[in-house]
Amino acid sequence: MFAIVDEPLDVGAMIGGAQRPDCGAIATFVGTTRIDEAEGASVEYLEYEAYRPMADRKLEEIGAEIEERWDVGHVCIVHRLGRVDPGEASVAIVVAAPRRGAAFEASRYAIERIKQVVPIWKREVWSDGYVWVGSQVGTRDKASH
Amino acid sequence: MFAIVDEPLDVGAMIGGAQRPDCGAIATFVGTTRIDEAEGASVEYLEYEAYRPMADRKLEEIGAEIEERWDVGHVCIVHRLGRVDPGEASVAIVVAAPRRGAAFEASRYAIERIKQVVPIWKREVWSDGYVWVGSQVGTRDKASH
Amino acid sequence: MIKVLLFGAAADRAGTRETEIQVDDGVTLAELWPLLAERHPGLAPMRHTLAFAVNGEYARGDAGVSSGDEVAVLPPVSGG
Amino acid sequence: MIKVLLFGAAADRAGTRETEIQVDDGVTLAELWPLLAERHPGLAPMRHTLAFAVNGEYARGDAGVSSGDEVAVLPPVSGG
Repeated sequence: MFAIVDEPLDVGAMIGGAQRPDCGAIATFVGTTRIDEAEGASVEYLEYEAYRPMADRKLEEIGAEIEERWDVGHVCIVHRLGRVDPGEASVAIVVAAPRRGAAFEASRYAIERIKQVVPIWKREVWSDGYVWVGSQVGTRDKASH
Repeated sequence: MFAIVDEPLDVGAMIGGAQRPDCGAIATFVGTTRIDEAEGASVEYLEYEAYRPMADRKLEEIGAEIEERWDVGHVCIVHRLGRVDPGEASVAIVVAAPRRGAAFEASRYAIERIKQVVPIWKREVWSDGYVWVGSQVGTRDKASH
Repeated sequence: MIKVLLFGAAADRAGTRETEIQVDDGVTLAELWPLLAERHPGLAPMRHTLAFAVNGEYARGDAGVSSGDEVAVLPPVSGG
Repeated sequence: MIKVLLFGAAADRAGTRETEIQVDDGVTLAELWPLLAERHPGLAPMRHTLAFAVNGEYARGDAGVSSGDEVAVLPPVSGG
């Protein structure tokens, strides 16, 4: 239910695995690589790395936090590492719950927590260099802003 | 992008169709048949009917409302009619947006609006009779509550 | 002649999904209702829960209907 | 001997993903830092942005580390 993988994500299969007769709602969030553009340059792909197994454990902790806070039947979070091309999914969160309010809130909570506590980092590889997101460290001129 | 169908929903394909290089987030909501239980009886399946083509048009209007209110790249809503068994999907909403806040808000808005304005009705078929949800009309003793 | 479509619980209580009513042109939905409720008495207790559409768009009781129009009797929607 | 792992921008600025530092038992993370920054001067300007983990759990500067521990240098996370 919580995994860090090197392959493309199969979100359809994750949703299939969340369909349960005791739940009426499945909220899903998928983060995808967006081509950002600035001053004639653009993002060509993202590259993710993780500190494992701490990252795996933090995903599980987020799952436990969700089960404490909301009435949910199923939580599945998968994060991809390595190169993720434009439009491809880097993270997928699937929450099934008896009622939709809990499913929506929990899926949103999951992505916000991932961005706070899970030791995963992404590098934007631009046409004119790269930048580590959040650190502004890299080889682009703009990275030193 | 907006459809009312008689077959099972392929949510994976809907999400695949929403992956775009100008969007970084896809929020999805799937409504599924939940087995409710009360006084020794339980829901066996749901059955949906629609007033078409008004229902198709209302789905499209919800899509237009979303595009007015949020910065989104893709909105797809599919509702199934007929019998929907426990765990199966009756409705799927997929919203891709450059940023996740808009995707989450718009997908939530879509399901709330569907429940307000789209002329679709569901009948819960219980082990001891049926009830039209929202009207409390049916053949169950509890339906007259 | 006005075509009247009934859905969900309304079709259930009326015992039919479709009927036709002869009216004078310019009659309102509010004026149409008693004719329908008289023909299908099971509908009468649902009145306060129902919405109506004329030619596929929600309409209020003061909306006029004319021969050839399609009126839909809509119980509280419950999609999703 | 303490194993130090570096990630993301920190690995980039240090020019390595892993190093080892000899310390006295009971030294704190805050005391470990100057040794690391001296060895990898590119890290120094990142100090205020970094978090640390000891044996896979977030730890503050006053956390003690001992021989055999694994310290991770964590730039602001950016998953998702």
